[in-house]
Amino acid sequence: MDRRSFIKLTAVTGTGAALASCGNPENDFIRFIPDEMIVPGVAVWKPGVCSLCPAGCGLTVRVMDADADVVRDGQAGIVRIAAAKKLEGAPDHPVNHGGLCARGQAAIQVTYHPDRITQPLRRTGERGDGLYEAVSWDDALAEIVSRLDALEGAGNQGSLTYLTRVGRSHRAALVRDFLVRFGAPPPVAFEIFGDDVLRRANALSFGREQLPTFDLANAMYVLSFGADFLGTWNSPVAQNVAYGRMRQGRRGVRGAFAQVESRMSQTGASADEWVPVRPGTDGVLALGIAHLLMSTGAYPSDAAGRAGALIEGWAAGLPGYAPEDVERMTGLEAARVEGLARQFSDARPAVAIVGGAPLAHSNGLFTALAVNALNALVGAPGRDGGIFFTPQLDVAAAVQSGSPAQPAVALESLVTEGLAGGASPEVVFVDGANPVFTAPPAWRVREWLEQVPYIVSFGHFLDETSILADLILPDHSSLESWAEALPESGAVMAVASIAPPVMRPLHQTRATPDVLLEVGRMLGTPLALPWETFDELLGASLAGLPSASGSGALADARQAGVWSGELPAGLAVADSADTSPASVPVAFTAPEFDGDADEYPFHFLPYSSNAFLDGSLAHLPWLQEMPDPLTSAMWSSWVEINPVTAERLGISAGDVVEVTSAHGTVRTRVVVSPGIAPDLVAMPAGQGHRTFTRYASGRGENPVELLAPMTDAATGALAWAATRVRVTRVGPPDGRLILFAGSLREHGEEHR
Amino acid sequence: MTHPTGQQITRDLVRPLLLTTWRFYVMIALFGAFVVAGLVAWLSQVYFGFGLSGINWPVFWGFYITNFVFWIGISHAGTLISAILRLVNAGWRRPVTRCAEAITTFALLIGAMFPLIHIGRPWLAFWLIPYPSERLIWPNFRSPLVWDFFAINTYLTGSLLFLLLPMIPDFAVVRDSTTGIRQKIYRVLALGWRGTPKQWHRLESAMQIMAIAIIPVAVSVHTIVSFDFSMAPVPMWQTTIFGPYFVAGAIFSGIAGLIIAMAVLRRLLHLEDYLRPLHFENLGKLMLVMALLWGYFVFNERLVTYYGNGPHEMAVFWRTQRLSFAPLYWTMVVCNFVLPLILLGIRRFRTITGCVIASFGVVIGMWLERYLIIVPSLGAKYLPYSHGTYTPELVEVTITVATFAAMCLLYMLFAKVVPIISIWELKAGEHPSPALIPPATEKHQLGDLHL
Amino acid sequence: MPQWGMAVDLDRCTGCGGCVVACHAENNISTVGDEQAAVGRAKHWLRIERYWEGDFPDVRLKFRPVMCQQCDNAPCEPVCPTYASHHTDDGLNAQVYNRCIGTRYCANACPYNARFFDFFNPSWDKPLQLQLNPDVSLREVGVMEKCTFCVQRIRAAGTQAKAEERDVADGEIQPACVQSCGARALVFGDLENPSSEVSRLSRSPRGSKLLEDTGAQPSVTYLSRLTQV
Amino acid sequence: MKAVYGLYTDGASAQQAVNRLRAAGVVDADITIISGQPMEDQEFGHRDKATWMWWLACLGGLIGMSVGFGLAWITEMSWPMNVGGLPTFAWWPNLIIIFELTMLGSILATVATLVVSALLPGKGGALYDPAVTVEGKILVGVENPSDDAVPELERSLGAPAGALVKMQ
Repeated sequence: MDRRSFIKLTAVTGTGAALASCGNPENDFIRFIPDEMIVPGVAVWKPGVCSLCPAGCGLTVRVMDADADVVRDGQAGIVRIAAAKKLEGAPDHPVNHGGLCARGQAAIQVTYHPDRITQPLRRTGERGDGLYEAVSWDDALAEIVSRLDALEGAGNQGSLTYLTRVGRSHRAALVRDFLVRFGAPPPVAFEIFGDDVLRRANALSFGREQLPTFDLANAMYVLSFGADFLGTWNSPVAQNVAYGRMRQGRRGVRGAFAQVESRMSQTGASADEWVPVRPGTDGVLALGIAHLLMSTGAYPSDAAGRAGALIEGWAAGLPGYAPEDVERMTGLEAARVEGLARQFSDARPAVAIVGGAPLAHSNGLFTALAVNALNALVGAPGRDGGIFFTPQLDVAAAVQSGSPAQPAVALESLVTEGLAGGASPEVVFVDGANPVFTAPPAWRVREWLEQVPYIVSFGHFLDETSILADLILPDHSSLESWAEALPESGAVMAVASIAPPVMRPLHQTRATPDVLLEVGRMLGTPLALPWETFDELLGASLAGLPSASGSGALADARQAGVWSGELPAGLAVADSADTSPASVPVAFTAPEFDGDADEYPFHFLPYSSNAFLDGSLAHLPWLQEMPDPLTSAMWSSWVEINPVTAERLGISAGDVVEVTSAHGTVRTRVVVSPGIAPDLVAMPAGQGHRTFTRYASGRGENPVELLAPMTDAATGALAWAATRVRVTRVGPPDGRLILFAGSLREHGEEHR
Repeated sequence: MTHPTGQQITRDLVRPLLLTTWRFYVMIALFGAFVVAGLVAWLSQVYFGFGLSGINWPVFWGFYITNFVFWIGISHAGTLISAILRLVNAGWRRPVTRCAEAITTFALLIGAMFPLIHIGRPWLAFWLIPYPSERLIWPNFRSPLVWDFFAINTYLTGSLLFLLLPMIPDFAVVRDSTTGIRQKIYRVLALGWRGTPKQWHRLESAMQIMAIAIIPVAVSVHTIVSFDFSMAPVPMWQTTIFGPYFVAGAIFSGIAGLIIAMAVLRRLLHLEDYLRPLHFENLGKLMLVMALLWGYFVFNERLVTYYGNGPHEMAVFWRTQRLSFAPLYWTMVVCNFVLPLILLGIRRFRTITGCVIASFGVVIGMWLERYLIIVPSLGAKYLPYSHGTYTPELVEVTITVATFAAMCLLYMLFAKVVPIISIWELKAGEHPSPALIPPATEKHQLGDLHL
Repeated sequence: MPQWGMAVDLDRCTGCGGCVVACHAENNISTVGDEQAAVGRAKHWLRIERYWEGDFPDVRLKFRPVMCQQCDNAPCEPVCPTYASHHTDDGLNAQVYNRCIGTRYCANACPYNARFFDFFNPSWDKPLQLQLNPDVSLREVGVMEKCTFCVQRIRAAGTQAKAEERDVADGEIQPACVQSCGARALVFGDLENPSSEVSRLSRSPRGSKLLEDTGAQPSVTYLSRLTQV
Repeated sequence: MKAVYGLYTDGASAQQAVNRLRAAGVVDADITIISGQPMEDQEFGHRDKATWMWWLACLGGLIGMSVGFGLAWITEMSWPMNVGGLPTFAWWPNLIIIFELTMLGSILATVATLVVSALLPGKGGALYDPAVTVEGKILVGVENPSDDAVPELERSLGAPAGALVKMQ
């Protein structure tokens, strides 16, 4: 057999996986495609921006040729396109430094999702039926324009409501500008696990209404109060990068880490010390530590400055927070309080983090302010190993046309008012938000929306909210359009993640910013937005920023996917004007819970799922099949119960139970978990969608359905951890809890 | 008890070939239906994907390999028993040898099918054969599965020939007893057999050599089957005792299978004069010995593991002794040890009925033994995170049942075309002097266990 | 000839699962769906094992990413009758999908349960197939598959280096899991090169091999998680 | 073909017939004996006992052994594959292959010897009577006797009690 025919034969045997072609080629066993015959598709790497959460991580997108089935003008056919193949963290990005979380990796499935809405749709059936007909973009835009013109004709511009998601970006600025120019109120952003309490506290303590950035990489001791900062909270990839450096990134030095929470989160699992406290008392522990620090004299009380002044009794050294008092209130032994305080003072620099459940109580603002004061006491703000506030580009100032931020309207008050017969919107735009799913049923968001005469959705998918829409104008995916974010945290320097489209649109979709611009132009009274397209806005915004290469900040960003650096004076968001201490210093008030303790014996803790966050990612099959970090569950939802509690209730692993609050009941399956307090039950958010593509619909249960409409007293933010529930066993395992792990104990479970 | 004469032997043993009742067709149809069901199950598994079975991560072997080992084990019934008894010239062997050898051949055929059913891409199974392909890709001779391939092929060839050779004179008998097309067929099958002293000598020499050759092959086959397990670093698999343990277990289950087959033939073909209580009694004693040997091996295996106290081994150990697999495990011990000891050890129970009941117990117990070797170990292999379990699906159960039906079907068809007792051997045993056939008297019994 | 190896720093790993999805994305691993996952057929070439220790409130959870350990004396290799599983010169356990007949013996022999089986022909709901990596072959029903250390990336980097007439630099090759890990818990490289980061980490006193006593001589070193409180 | 033969009900009569034939000058090679079972307890049953079969079986075994060794050696050396750190040509596993092929060789050699030496229709060999199998008779006869010897042969064959002499 000559070499040529040998090669032909071997080429047939395979492509891909695994063989050496080193050494003597004749000795290679099966040579897949011989070197000289390789005609690989040429991979191109393009920058991108992850749009699944507000963290604004930079992407490197691998793009290669592919044959796609597409429909263009009613004609189906196969077109060779440059298709995104894989998303990776951009190596030089100041936020994620090359890392990318599971959710970011799966973001590519948004673009290629089989259930994506491929073209504009107009509702034909009853609301919620999901019956739609295809319409052309021209007809769709004409319809919106006529609706908005009608509002204007009636002088009722204020009744246009724009529901969107949290996150800082040029797109958000454009939307705001659009609304303000039209005469509508600013967009309503609602996020169940939002951080409004912390932003408010930071504004009060430090004059910055934004989430902080932690310099974990240089910290020697990290004390986190409930913040799942390695999992889902704030800027998780940036925090993971820094955490890795804190642990093993410095020669001979290893930072220590303690986590205060009563249900072990993925972050808590990495802690050296795990500190369970009673729900809603985290602030007490923070002040107990502050009390001990001040009592040693090493930390004078005035070191905390304005953050300390917000706490009642601070100047006097917090006399009511002696370790014994802390033990009484939090349930944590005084000795451990002292131990935590000792470490917090000995290991310098130390930093405290607060976020998540501790702030989702009726006393959330107090807790945030208490931890802020503790940070201020040890001088963490602005110091290496401490906390920073990422400078924020002021888009309105940068484009000299945008409208300044206005106080946002809370969804809850809007809905309550509308249902009470007050002002109710005539037209609602839904853009990336799904409040029907994420807001507590007690708010009756769906009922409110059903009253709205005209709803437009810009979403990629039919979900619980967009299925109520009368018109659906599907957006491009973030790979098909300009993707950008202005990360609120995650880097010490200002960052603008900006990337041009990496591929042509797969479907007949349009980028929502461009749609808004076009609608603005088409209105009877054009809005006079100064940009033809969204990228013009970006260009205008970045024009004033310094460029490292000299060819302009936008050109730099197009190249690298990110602009980062010092913001010129006047383009940064200023510190909060409110620099005076709050009029009344706050003190600990016992958290209030919805539900009678006898009837509903357990605290209920919903938490942001590692895979799906609040549920907005439940439609991605990779994330559905990714084992949960603590339980190894896939494609499921569950409730976590302490083993002792489970035994007392006669419940064993996998049993079907009903979790009942005063506001609802869900039937789900039990995971018996040692990492949860006996008086607490926890449930991941994300599943329980009624309508959300083939992968998420009808799967699992949504813990939000149990939540009481409790709020933090001071800020009005939803106190999502303040509901009490009872748990009753319904039956044996029904096979719907799918676990990847055979056993979660390394030793001895079989020996019982 | 009178011994039948030569003519009577011929008449009695050729009769089943010539007389066929409706019962035969009904049973053929019944077993055939099961076999067809198994075939449909297998084809659908090939067509729809291997996932129809209950195999999963990490229990990658299940019913199919259990059945493979089980049937290869059953196959040791025959050849080994008949070869050993032939070599030691045990006269009472004569009526049972062909029954046993037929079991061997059919069980091997069925057993050898299971690797094919079991693998993910059966259409590529020919890659196990060392043929000079154009890519010069040979099989890996370091793989126990290739050893299996060679061993089973040798054993199947040997057993088939061992079964066929002594059938030649009997084909001549049938040839001479029939007419028409049937005679023509048997004339071909008889290969020109006449019965000259030279032919008899050659045949007997050949049988001697075959008997000597087949015994080490049989031992090697089940040792190699045990190597399939003991070559992999799986808890409770990697043990040197598996070779002899498997061989003993194979003979054990083989005898049980033989006893059942003989009892059925005796009843259906009215062979009460030939398959006498003596044969059951002697085979029962042999099975009793094997039960004791089996108990000895199991005790060894368990005790050593218990004292070794390796964490991974103990995970499997407790799984079978106390936890999820304990009910099956103790059923196996009762079937394989307690039941045979009572029924075969106490002389009063060692009747044909007693032997058959014990044999059914052993067949079930030995099937469970293979299952309990495979599944608990694979399901609790090292890292507990990857532990798992296994539940068979319909396709596996169907195929398993179908193979038992296939065994019955093959056996029935075989008994229909071949005298199930070797006529010439029986005559040769009877002819020289009836004394050579040990009468079923007390003093000839091989020594009773008085429990 | 380089000997590829990996170091997993358990002190850095936070169990986030980024590597798990990155592996799916890079290697065309199909999702099996809920029904198949329920019978234990989910394919995760890389999984993050998690183990509870102790009871509330003194409870700890350990994470341990487990992928094919690319053993030097791999138990999976000699048992394969068709050489579908064999050892390459640069220390990888190659799995030749086209040579696999699906005896699943290698999966039994693997002490780490790092091998997965295609119980059905993998399928992707259109147009999800557009995400498939053309450098990695799709597997047919009845084939074993497992972590390859992203051999396609190793080969691509080798070809690139060869074309530029140089050696592959340390850190130039990053399997998808290593690439995605924000905490840098995973480090990949040449164990033969004493100055590479992976060989430095592999010599760490914190290092150990998983199931060392099975004699498989894995190429993955686990650096133990420290505790200091 | 013609033949003259006698059918006997027991071995002693057949032996007597054989002895008489010998006395009549018929050499052993011309005497055909056919029985429905081996006749080990009579002298005539021990004819043609010598055989090379054992040696041929050994030879077959040797050939099988060589094939086994060669197969293992040549295939493993032609594509040296590293699996699990085992030697390319590993004796322990290859001994198994060699053993199995050795046994296969000897089994096949034995059967081949049997078929070639005893079963394939040889010279003459047409003298037969179904009474041998059906009635259990023993046949002693002479094939292709010269015509003038027939009476003598008939007399010899008919001498034992119960003999039934036939011509064919």
